Amino acid sequence: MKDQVLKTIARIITPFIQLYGIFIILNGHISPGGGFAGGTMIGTSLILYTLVFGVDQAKRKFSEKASAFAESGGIILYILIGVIGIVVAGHFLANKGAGFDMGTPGSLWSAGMIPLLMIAIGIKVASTFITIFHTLIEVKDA
Amino acid sequence: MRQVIDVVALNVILVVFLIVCALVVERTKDLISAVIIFSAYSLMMSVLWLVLKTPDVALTEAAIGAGVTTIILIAVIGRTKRYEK
Amino acid sequence: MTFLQPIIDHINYLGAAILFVIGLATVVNHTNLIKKILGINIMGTGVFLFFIAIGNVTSGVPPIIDPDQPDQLFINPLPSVFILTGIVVVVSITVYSLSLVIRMHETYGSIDQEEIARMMAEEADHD
Amino acid sequence: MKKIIRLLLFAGLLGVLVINIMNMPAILSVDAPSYNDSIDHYLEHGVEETGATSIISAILADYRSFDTLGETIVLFTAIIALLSVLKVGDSTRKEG
Repeated sequence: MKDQVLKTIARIITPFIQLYGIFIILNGHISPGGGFAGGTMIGTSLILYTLVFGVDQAKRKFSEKASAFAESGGIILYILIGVIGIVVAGHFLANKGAGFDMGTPGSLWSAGMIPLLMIAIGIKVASTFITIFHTLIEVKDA
Repeated sequence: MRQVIDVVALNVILVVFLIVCALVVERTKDLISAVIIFSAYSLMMSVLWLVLKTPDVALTEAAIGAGVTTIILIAVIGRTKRYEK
Repeated sequence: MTFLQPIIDHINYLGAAILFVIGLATVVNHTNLIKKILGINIMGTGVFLFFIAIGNVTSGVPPIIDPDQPDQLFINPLPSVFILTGIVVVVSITVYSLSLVIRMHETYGSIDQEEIARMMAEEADHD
Repeated sequence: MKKIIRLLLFAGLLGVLVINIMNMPAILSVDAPSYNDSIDHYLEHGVEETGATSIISAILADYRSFDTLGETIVLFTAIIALLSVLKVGDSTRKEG
């Protein structure tokens, strides 16, 4: 696409959408929101980038290899946090018993493993939506 | 008391709007129009969920239902056929 | 106005039932595959509306606990959690069915169920 | 004829649903059956047991985090199925 206005606005607005998504993910345990909503927002900003600048440039920014790494990495991070619970406390996905720092309720650094799990879900969801969009709009030559 | 009545009136208006939107989606032959009306339907659904005091679901629905589902459906309609029959 | 009062009291449940039936009618009556997927989405939102309306409590607040105000009435948090799961499952169903639609359009050149069935019958006759 | 029968079936389904809905409690209070003991436990002990003030996040990522793992796996399965339908067919066509 050659529209200069659209390109400029998209370039300005994309970091703010991503910042808001990260805010939603990190504040998931003290306010409404969480991994799914925030991850979808980050994925939507990448979809906006793809729509404005084209698939090729978007794949240079966020390649298939990176997206495959992020997808598997999200789930593996989630399971690893659960395995810490097995090793320390004796059951899967233990929070308080596994020695995570609980902090003061209501502050950003609190709630033990919940923000970590939210980050894992956010990475997974964002990369999933951008991969789905790239796969669905790819027109084959055959 | 007055505020309670206003919330109930907003709830009824939103539900009627949702039913009208669903019927229009069912009747429309142009698939792009149907998808755009479905996007408005999802947005009204997220407003209804704010009225029902579940802000988490409202955020997720506004991002997924009105954002990603619409874009994906339009991408697929662009690759296939636009008109029904 | 008294006959309207039970309807207004149950408006969310009634809306959920009507949306479910409209979605089911869309899935059954239409032969276009993308219209069927839209119908599945409408059915899903009808079920979600029913669950969330069950969780609502009169004059309750969202379940975010503030230590300064101990005596608050909270809504039921469990349906919200289930619906957060359900939204993602509906998106997964939509994406997978859309990929099947694209594949059918590549193979048969049509996204109409009856045309595809006719072409499949002709292929079976040739074999 | 077929269309009329279909319409009657849908009207019958809607009628059954509406009759059942009209027997449900209209205004939900704390005494409603869906507001049971487990929810009281979540609301009273959620903050001290998990440290999260948002009870929905506490249930989603602590009490029922195994559910959430299953949900992410559903999303993962969806994208594996999508790639296997749209991408794998490509390479076989190029070979054949």
